[in-house]
Amino acid sequence: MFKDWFGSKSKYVTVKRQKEKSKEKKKKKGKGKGKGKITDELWTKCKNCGEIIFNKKLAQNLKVCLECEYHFRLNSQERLNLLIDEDSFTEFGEELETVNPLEFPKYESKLKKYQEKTGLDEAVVTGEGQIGGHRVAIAVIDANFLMGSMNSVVGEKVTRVIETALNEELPLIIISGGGGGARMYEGMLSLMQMAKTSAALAKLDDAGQLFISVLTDPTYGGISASFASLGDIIIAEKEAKIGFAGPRVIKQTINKDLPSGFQTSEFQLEHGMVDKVVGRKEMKDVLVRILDIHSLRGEVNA
Amino acid sequence: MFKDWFGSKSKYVTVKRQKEKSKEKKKKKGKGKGKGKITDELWTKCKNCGEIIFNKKLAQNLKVCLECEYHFRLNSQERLNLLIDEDSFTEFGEELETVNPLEFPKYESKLKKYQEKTGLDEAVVTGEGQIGGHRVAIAVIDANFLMGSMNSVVGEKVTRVIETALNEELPLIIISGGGGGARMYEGMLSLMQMAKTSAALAKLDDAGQLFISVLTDPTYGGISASFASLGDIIIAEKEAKIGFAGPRVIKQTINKDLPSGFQTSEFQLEHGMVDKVVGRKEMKDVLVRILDIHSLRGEVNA
Amino acid sequence: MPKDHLEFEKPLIELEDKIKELKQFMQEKDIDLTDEIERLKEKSERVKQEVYSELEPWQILKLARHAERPTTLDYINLICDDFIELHGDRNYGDDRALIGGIGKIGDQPLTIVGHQKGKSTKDNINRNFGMAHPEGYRKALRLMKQAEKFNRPILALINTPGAYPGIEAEERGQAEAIAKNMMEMARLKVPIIIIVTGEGGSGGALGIGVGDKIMMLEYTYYSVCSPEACAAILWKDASEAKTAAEALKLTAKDLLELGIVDEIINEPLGGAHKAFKESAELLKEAILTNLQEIQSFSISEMLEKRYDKFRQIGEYIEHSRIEVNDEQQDEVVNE
Amino acid sequence: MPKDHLEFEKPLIELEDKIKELKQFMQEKDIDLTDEIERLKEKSERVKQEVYSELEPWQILKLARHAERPTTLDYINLICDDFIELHGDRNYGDDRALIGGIGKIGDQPLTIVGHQKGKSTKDNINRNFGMAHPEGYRKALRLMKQAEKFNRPILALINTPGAYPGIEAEERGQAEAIAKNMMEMARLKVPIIIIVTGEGGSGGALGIGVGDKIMMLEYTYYSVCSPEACAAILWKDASEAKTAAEALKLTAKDLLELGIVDEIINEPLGGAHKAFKESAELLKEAILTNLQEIQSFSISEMLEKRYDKFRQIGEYIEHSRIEVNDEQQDEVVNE
Ligand SMILES: [Zn+2]
Ligand SMILES: [Zn+2]
Repeated sequence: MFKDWFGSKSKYVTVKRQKEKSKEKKKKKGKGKGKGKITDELWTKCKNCGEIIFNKKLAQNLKVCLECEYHFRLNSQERLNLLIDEDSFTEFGEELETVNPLEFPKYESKLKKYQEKTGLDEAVVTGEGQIGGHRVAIAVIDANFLMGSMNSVVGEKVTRVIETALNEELPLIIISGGGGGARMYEGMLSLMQMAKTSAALAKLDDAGQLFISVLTDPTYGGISASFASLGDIIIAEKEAKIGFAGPRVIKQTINKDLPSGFQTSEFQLEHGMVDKVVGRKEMKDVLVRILDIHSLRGEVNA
Repeated sequence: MFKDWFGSKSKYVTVKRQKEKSKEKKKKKGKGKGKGKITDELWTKCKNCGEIIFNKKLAQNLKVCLECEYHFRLNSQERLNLLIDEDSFTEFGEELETVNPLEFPKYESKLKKYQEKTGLDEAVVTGEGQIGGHRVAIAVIDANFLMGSMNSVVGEKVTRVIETALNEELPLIIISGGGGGARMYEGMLSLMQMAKTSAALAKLDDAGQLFISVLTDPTYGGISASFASLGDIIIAEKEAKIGFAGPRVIKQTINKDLPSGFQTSEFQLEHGMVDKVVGRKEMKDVLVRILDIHSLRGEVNA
Repeated sequence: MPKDHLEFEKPLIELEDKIKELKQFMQEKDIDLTDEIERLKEKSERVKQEVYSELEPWQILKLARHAERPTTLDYINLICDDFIELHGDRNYGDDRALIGGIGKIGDQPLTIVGHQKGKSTKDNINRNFGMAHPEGYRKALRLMKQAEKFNRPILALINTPGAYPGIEAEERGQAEAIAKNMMEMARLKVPIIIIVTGEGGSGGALGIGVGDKIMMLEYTYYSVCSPEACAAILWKDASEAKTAAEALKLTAKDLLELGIVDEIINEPLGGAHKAFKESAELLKEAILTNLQEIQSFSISEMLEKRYDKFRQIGEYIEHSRIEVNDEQQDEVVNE
Repeated sequence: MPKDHLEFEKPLIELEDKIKELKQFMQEKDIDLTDEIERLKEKSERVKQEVYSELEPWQILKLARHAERPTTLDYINLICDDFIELHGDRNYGDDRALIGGIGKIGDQPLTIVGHQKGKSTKDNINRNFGMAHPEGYRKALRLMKQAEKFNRPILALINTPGAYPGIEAEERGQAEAIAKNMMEMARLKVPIIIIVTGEGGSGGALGIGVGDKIMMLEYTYYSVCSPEACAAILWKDASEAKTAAEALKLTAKDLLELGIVDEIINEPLGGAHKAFKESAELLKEAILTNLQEIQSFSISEMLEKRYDKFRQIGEYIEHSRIEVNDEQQDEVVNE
């Protein structure tokens, strides 16, 4: 589905996909639920410093505020643009369609709404591509789709990309950015995707393969409490919000205000949960360096 | 050397051993460095509650204060009496003699003094015996000998008892009670016994064998930072003091008073470092139950 | 009537009270009311059957949360011939909301971990209402890895409203602790039996919830989130919790149908809290039977089955793949 | 003269200052002092050789603690072609006093862990003067186990006065963390090279100190306890630290003789703090040479050698065993 934008040779598309996927249209439709919302087609006001920034300039600056370095959220396509070498991406798993297994009220309409809004089928995009010349299997959770929550299809796609990494001996990179945790509409089927993906990662680990988990804003709940926390190396993008329980729930439970800086990338670094906090502009470089070192095997014992 | 007291068939004695080893004599000579010192041959004043207790009664009560349950320290022989089935103990390692490898000033005289005072050659007694009918390899650190500090011989004897456990497939029990850490007089040779014993325990662990570490008052420094902390199951005797750095050093460093209950068995339980705090009277029973469960292998997978 | 009885238990309690009353009356006044009493007993039995055969999800949820329900330690003490609780994560602390230890049923050694709720308000505060912190999950993992070392099967008893959502839990990595446990439990080389004995609260439950067999007691639930939270988020109205409980498909029966749960363990009529011993017997039987079944496989078969069990969970439509060729977009090949 | 110079460095510094002075004078006044300068240079060289060839343990200890000595990160940056610092123990926190990460020397990937001291007072407070908490040792273990997963050799750079003796360190299990590391390092299936680059402070050093080769830079120490503490305890007089330093046999030379250390890495004349690059070169060479040697063994040989290395440490007299027969006490058999 990113074929046009990336010019890559995506081999599989589903039959049913007939939706409009214009990038421009999406931006217009974007409700701007996240912070730093796009207020105008041409200009964006920074949620952090209030600066009004020309959209083109913001995009050129990788959606990092030119004034205060605030990191606006990226969607999955922008994220792939940022990280994957040009013309090297092939998408997987487009053949999976979300259903309403519990016949949960209003689920279908929600799905439809988000599919139209984002141009995505589901909250994750998976595929393979190259990063600095290193072939990798990659998944990107898109927070714009139902808060990037995990359901049957998201779990299945993530599991399949893990299996691809395993079978083709590729390093695995998962970019998490899901604030929705396990998706309620699919009940326990969603919850169990946490176990399913974690079990698949156990196999990858047993095989001695590399998994880099990249946490972007926001990473919570069922995403953070499964694959996102299981990277050999865990990188958090600057200023992202990362945690298990959402701040509102915690506030309600403890009946106190939360400390400033709570659940930020920097907080997670201080508390030993992530290996590194990396600004968006350095992200690709850091990944390439990690992949470089892991591609070396040096002398092994005789 | 406990031959007489236990009536067991100790097979090896060294040639040189000619010292007096009267139990009575030792008690008289005891300087009572520890808490709850013996003030008189017949009576003991409890350090904790001040109660004056008839020594015979105190001994009958396993050296637990009849008034306040304060646990007086046991020496290695008393500890073995408490835990090992009658007539089942055989001592190991008597053939090792401590030397003064660094020619450290006054070391020989110190050694001699403690050998005379305790009737022991060194700060550990090792051997094999039965606990509730289960054959075990066992080591007991004796805090009365140079504060139960670890030197070449202690490290070697502990390593050998680990190797016996490994070779004869016996559960291993080490009763730690050493406040002296690694013994300064043997410098780095002492420190490295931490690594040596830990490495031996890695082998025992790889072999899937059980190691129960029992911590008694006091367990500090090089003892606590090696084998004492490496038990599959770690039992602390009630009210023992257990830690890495001694309270005086910590006080000096942080320049503050230490909280009450700091570094007690109960503190270690609360902080997740020990599996169980057990009173002296229940100690043997708990060990037997653990050994029982571990002796069962139940059905294994086909 | 004690406060702890649930709404739908009322008619039963009333009948039972009346029976008692008549019995006393008969004794005191020396009047023969045997027939009357017998009739009432039959009625009571009938009503019970009726009430408990058609419980709604919301009612089951209430039973699952019942304050008098047997706790993990209650079951352990009733099931095991010996049990030694072991403490601590060897890192930070000992979590009293998630306990563990080693024990035996007959000659079968077991490592048991489970959420522990309190019996009283004070006890519940001590147990944090069965909501574990990261150190609880890490203690469980430590004990389970030890079980693997000694080739000892693992029993995990789930009964938690969820993992604790607090500042300290976040600071010490609640997400990491739960994730790690799932990954490790997926590959532990010993049989693992999971039983939901009360509340199966989301990730907090799943943190000790990966194994060879997942069973649920009859009146328990296992859910992606609490119906109250679900209602508040989706219906913007917490009073819609009943509707949410319905929609979430969280009962043992629903989850058996969805293929997530392997077996339902019956409870005595009226619920486990009415008959501790009988419940424990049923639990014990289920444990031993399933353990025997799991042990009939080799370790690699067991692990494969465990993996497959979780691997197949999820419902979706898989469209046939269409190969798109850049030059000939029309050439369509079904795989 | 900067404050950071040591007592025995004084004559050298004075000579060097004089040479500088003369040079400047020569330039300014246009007088030829070449011979004079040359003579002084020779003398300086001679004095240096003399001073540094007969340093006492106490002086070596001072050099090992020198504030300007290269830190772990200094060495890493000079040695590695790339290095990425990785943080956190995945449990509690990130210890800045014990750092770690992955890097490469040429095409040789490495996992590196090491104590990190500060460069200034502020930096030193941030680094806790290189005294690690349990989370530091646990981070190191996490990274080392990862190294094992990826078959990457490990380099541990020791430079610590000791593990931090504080309330929180005790609460989080300082003893457990150090003990665990030793046990795990003894069996990690990748080459481990240990180098003491400054202070080798007791258990705090040993917590990352088990490996295939233990090397020490020339002007470093490794000791069961600080000479100051030793003097205070044994001589009841901290000013006897010099005597203690002598008695403890803590220098590289002593420890090589005792069979605890495998190799001494020379430092540039005057000490590592006088020539960072040169020191790093010497370190790098030692690392690569030793790595090559270790890698010439199979993994099982390597592990056996590593075990034997520690197994044989310790000095004592072993008497021949005498079998005592209860009936015939006189019958003595030498084994
Ligand atoms: Zn801004
Ligand atoms: Zn008393």
